[in-house]
Amino acid sequence: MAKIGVYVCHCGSNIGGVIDVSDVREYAEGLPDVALARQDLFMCSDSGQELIKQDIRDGKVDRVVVAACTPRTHEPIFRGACEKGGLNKFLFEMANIRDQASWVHGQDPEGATAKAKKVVSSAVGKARNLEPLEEKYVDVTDAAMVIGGGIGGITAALELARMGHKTYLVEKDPSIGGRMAQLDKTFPTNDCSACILTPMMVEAYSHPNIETLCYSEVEDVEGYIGNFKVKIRQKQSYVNWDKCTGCGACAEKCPGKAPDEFNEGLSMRRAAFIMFPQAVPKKAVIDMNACINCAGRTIGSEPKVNAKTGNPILAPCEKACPAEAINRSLMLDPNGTIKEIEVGSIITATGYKVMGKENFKEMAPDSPNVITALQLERLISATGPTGGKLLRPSDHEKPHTLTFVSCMGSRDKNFHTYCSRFCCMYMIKQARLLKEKYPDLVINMHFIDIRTAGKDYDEYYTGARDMGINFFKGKVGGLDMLAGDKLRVNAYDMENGETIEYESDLVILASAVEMSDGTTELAQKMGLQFCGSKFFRELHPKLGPVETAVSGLFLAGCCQGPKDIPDTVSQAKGAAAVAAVPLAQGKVKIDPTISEVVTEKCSGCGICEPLCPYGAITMKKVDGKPRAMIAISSCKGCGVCTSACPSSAIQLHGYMEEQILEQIAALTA
Amino acid sequence: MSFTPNIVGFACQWCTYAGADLAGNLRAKYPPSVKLIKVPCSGRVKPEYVLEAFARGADGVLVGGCHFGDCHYKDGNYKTKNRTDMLSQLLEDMGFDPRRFRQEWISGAEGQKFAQVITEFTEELQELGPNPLGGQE
Amino acid sequence: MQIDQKKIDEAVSTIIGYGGTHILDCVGCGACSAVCPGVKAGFDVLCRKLIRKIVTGHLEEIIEETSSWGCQACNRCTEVCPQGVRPQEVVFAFRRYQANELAFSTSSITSQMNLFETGHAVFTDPKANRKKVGLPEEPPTSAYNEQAQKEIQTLMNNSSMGELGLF
Amino acid sequence: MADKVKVGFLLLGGCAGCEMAVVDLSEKLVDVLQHIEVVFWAPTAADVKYTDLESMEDGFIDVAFIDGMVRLDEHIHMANVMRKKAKTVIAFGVCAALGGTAGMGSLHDKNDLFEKAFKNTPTTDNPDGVFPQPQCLVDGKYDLTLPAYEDKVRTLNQIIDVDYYIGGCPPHHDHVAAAVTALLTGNMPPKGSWITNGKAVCDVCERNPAGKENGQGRAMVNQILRTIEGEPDKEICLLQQGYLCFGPITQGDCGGLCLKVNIPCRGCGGPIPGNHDYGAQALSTIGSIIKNEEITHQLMEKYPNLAKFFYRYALPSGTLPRRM
Amino acid sequence: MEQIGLYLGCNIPLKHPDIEQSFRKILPELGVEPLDLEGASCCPAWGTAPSFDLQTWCAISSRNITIAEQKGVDIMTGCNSCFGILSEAKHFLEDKEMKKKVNESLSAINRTYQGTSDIYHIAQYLHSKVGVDAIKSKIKYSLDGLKMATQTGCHTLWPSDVYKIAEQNPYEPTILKDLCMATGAEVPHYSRLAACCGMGGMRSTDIEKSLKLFKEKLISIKEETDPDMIVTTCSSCFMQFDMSQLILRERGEIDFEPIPTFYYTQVLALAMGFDPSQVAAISQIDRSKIIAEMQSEQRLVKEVA
Repeated sequence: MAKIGVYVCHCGSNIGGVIDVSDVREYAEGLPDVALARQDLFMCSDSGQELIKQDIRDGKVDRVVVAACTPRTHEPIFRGACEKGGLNKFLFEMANIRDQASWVHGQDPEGATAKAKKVVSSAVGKARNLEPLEEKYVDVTDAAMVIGGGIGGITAALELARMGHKTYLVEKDPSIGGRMAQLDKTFPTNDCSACILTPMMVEAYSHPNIETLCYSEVEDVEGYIGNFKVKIRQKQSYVNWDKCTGCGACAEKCPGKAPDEFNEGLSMRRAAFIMFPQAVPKKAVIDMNACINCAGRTIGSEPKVNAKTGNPILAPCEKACPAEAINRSLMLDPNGTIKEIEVGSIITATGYKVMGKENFKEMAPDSPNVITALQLERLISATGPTGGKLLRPSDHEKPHTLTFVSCMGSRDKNFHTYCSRFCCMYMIKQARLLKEKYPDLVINMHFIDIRTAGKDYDEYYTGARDMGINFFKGKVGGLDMLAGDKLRVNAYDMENGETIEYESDLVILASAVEMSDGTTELAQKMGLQFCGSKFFRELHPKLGPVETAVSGLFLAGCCQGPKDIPDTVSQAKGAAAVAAVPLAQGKVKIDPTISEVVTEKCSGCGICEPLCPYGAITMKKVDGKPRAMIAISSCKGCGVCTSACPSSAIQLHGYMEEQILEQIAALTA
Repeated sequence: MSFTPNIVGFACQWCTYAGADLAGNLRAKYPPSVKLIKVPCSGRVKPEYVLEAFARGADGVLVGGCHFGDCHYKDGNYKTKNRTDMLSQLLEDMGFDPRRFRQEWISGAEGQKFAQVITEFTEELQELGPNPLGGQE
Repeated sequence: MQIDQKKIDEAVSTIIGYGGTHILDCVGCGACSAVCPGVKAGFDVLCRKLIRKIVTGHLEEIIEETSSWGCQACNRCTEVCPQGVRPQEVVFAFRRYQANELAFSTSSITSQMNLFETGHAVFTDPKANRKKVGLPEEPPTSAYNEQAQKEIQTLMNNSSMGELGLF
Repeated sequence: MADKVKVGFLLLGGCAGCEMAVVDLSEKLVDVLQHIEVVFWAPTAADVKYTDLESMEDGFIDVAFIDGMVRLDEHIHMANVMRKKAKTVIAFGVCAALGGTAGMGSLHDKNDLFEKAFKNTPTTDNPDGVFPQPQCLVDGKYDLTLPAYEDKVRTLNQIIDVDYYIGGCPPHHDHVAAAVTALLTGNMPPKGSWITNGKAVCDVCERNPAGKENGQGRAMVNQILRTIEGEPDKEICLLQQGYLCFGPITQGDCGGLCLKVNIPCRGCGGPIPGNHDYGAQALSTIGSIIKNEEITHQLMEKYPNLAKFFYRYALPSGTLPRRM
Repeated sequence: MEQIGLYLGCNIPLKHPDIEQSFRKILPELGVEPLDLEGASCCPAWGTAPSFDLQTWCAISSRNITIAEQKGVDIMTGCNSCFGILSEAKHFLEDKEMKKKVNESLSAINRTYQGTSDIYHIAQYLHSKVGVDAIKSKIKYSLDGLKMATQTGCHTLWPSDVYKIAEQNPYEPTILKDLCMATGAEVPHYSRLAACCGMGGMRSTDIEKSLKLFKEKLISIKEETDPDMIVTTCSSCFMQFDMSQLILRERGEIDFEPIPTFYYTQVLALAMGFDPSQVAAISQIDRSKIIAEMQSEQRLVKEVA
């Protein structure tokens, strides 16, 4: 018979302030198989843990139940205490009477106490049926993958490489650099973005431990921490990158056109193009959607022959290429090629995109002179469509009055409730750069409120006031399109309590930061989760900001939530540090709370086999009959097979049928 | 308030259980009707457990999982949905009020939603009255 | 300005009770006032400013305020509000508060009487004009339909409006 | 064996098909008869009065096979009497064990059932609406009684203590033979068990796709077909084809007979030991192997009553129905 | 023929029956049979029950809706306020509690609100159910070359979440523009297209403020487009444009002649050849010249056999 010890925590007044802890302890003492019940002010404190250890050492208990906060944070602590006391740590169960009782039922102390008793009884019921489990270890592949080649991904990859780990840097665009490469200058120091980023891009690309896979996307991820098998699709560039020198001759001759993504659609690029002048690697790509197949040179077709000269008629791009990197006679697979790699840990740094202006109906989205802040960034960048001159899109004239509108789609229940966090600062930066360059510009900035938390940030903002930039508190309500491509701004001045109405030449929307395209699919491939805000969910909002629920998978940068460059870089370095842990250790622990087949019970129906999301179940012949087997390193313990198995042959350790039935019985007693 | 219904909740540890914890962090108030049984995935919840809880007199049963596309185990919640859709129908076909059974997708970020779901479910159960099978056996 | 929590709580619960359900969601961004035709025309205690008055507990002080009656109920505010406050509902809740305290222009009592008697808030004898354009003199509305008038009177008499003794 | 084992057969609310399975033992029955003595077999084989059993000494019968579900007050009475008279009671066949198909009657009000059976069927001619009554006076002097109809169907173990269970509708005669052999040799499982090899129909079904050499394995079900739709391929697993076969969930002591004639298993064998609720497990298993929500809803459209579908033979034993 | 419940409101049947007559003339031609909603009352207007008690508002609105429900038809109205009021009431009645309470009130007059009839504005109905092509096919006088400034009115635009049919972009409404263009007219953009005209509660509370707002809008129309006429689908806006231009002119606040203003269906009825003395007979601004122009010989569309 089990000897269960129940330990009820006050958690200071967190629990004790609502729940009658003594009453719960007394109740627990009366439950079957409970050998003793104690209470303590803080069970997670050293002295609290010592209580458990001592009772185990004294042989008073052989199963432990702690009624306290949530197992999601504290189970490892108490399991540790059990282990130190000499008890198999899986003979431990937690009753959540804080997060799911005292904190939420403060209005009803009696109800909360009654509920706490039931929850304790449920935990005791489960504890009665717990079984000791063994942890196993597997070896680790000493390599890492970083998905996303922006400043976050580059930083993380460099850190891992410097620690000596082989690192694959996967980027979906033809060049690394990400959003930061699109920026003109960076706050609060107004460094030139390209000046500080380009050297890092080059260093990452040429680092012996980094293998950069550009124009590539993650196709599939299988496996688990220490042993991920990743399929990467290298998209078809239609240019032989081994030969391409990045001279750009093909782009010069190419007549096909498409909106330039790097310039946020403000200009056109060619079908054959190099992403941007400082691209790393500097390689050309042919965009087949924009390619017009000059001279009938569809991919894989033989060239026509000039009747006079007898020479083959080539497309301008291949003719122009001095390195012979373009050969349209080759039948190149439009799906590209699949490369398989094995890594021990993965960092996701897939960045962000900004919402398009078409989302904001009140903001005259049809006007060419309403642009997003990222578009403005290109408009003022020396590598942008105007060579760095501020010219408004409708007529390429210099604007006189500029309006900045904050919180477009952020802090808005119709779109995103979160604050996009770095818009205030970049708007101020853009305003300052423009005011410096064109002192006669009238710049009006409209904010709900100005958020400049960060080192030297508020000084940057107050400095902008000194420069003569106008700040208004109050959200812009809408824009009217006027003749001459001007816009009428309908705003409100909170301080005065009055409406504001004026004409503006160019309106810049600080639109919300969102997950990059394709991130949802990527998440599904990796089993990652989103929060309500549609960013990747970290393991813990405070204590696990770079880890995820999938062990071995880490986060850096805006894919976890909006953040500026310094924060992204910090997080990337943090992610690199934790991602290196399994690689440095060389082995990882396998959680034993996974499923197992009791072969004697298995009828071999095979129902379980296609259900497993990880392909962990196979049918093996035992005495000539098919019987299910589960690979421990692949199983993640979801229990779908356990529920489906009609022969009761599959057990999920830690969530056994008798354990759950006892919990139900306890809760309905 | 007529009575506090007894709700047995099965909550996947990644989403709904985390959502319930978050409700605590946010100090969201809801009636002490629900008691959660933590499972790794809503796909671990056998329909039999729901029936067992009702047979033992639970006034309501909640199965909480992740939103579609958010399952920690890729598609466990789809399996759950297949089963629970049929289970609701089965309850009705057996002459047991299927409103006592709820399937909800509550993410780990939806603390307020958890509180709201429990509040609404509790109110609905208060309207329905106690489980007619309660107290038997 | 004094902060009196009791007055704040009372003001907020009064407005919520009259249908301004989401008033506490307001973050005061001012977008509603930026688009409000009433504010633009000079009725300034609408939208953001009205909400501020209420959530700071100054409900009684503004009971005679006429701005609320300048609200066009156009709902531009509802459309632009990023927090789902539905400011127009707050304005109307405030109007209901005023009306139930009989703090509104006596001129509007005529409309209530018209509605009660004919079922039309605005009533002018239409016969000549209707005849002129070739329509039957009496429209098929409640104006010439006793049964309909009785129904409306029953509804109004049984409502909380009936208790105000306006008709 | 010195003494012959005294055996009794009692039919409750069934069709006596289970007893036909005993007769179907044919020559094996002859062998068995050397070892057993049938002391009671009613009402199928012998016309007896209640008192014939009631007057037996308690424990007189060594093994009682009780088949049929409990539907009438008479069944309750006779089952209780038999329990006293028999040392070992076997719920014989799926009706006694789980309630059987008649168990679906529990989903209906008994008055409605009477209306249907004695009045509303097209072939019934009963203009006066005469229903069977528990008591009636015939010719003004014969005071006759009929057993009363209970509100719902029950399984044998809901009335009396049952020692063993045998599934099947009826049990396969080979399985009966095996059970009797086990009984005679004393090679019985613990009390309360099912007498079964403990494996699913799939284990003996030649169509079972699992572990097949062709490397295909089992796949998700991507359509739902009723047996009236099309003709199933004779080689391929019926479940895989969309014909909802309960083979995976059902004891395969029958040898997968139905499958051999291209009929999906409907679950008469009863649940595989370890399962507490046949219908709930059937729902769980089928629900898991169905490809997606759309197909699930196809199932719910094609089978409008899931209680009858999943609990065809087992409704009275279900976790919830047995409490209702 | 498609049937629809014609909900008249107050201003149209009582003050501007020529607008009502224009409905009655054009609809059957376009394949729509308007059914009278006998005994329908005020929606009730914003200044009445909605300003006193939410539930009374919903009770009176739902009574009007039940008249259509009994006939098994949807509701169509030409008054923006009625459209807004009825749509919002229907939105409130989606709340189970409110529906229950309102039905308790309605039980005293033997009515039950179900929520089966949808609310349409006549402009939306013409645009989405009848269609621009069907309208074009019925035009007798082409209004080609005439310039129209449109005024949609607030209560079909916002809040877009309560309306059965919403503009693609309520800040840049196009339904009325499409309808006007179907007559052959030109419809230029002006910057205060979606601005409020100042009618309604504002005008009755403070006419000076109302006129200030109106003037701003009017000037935007005049200066930016200089139209031949203003066309609206809101009866209140119609009244503001018809009455207040004269006031501003009289006061010398505008230096141009008042622009003739029509309700859209009047324009359509004229283009379809109906008698102006029936469909466009009542206005303060003299519209005779522009009506004559609209129905002039040379505008006759040649019949295609």
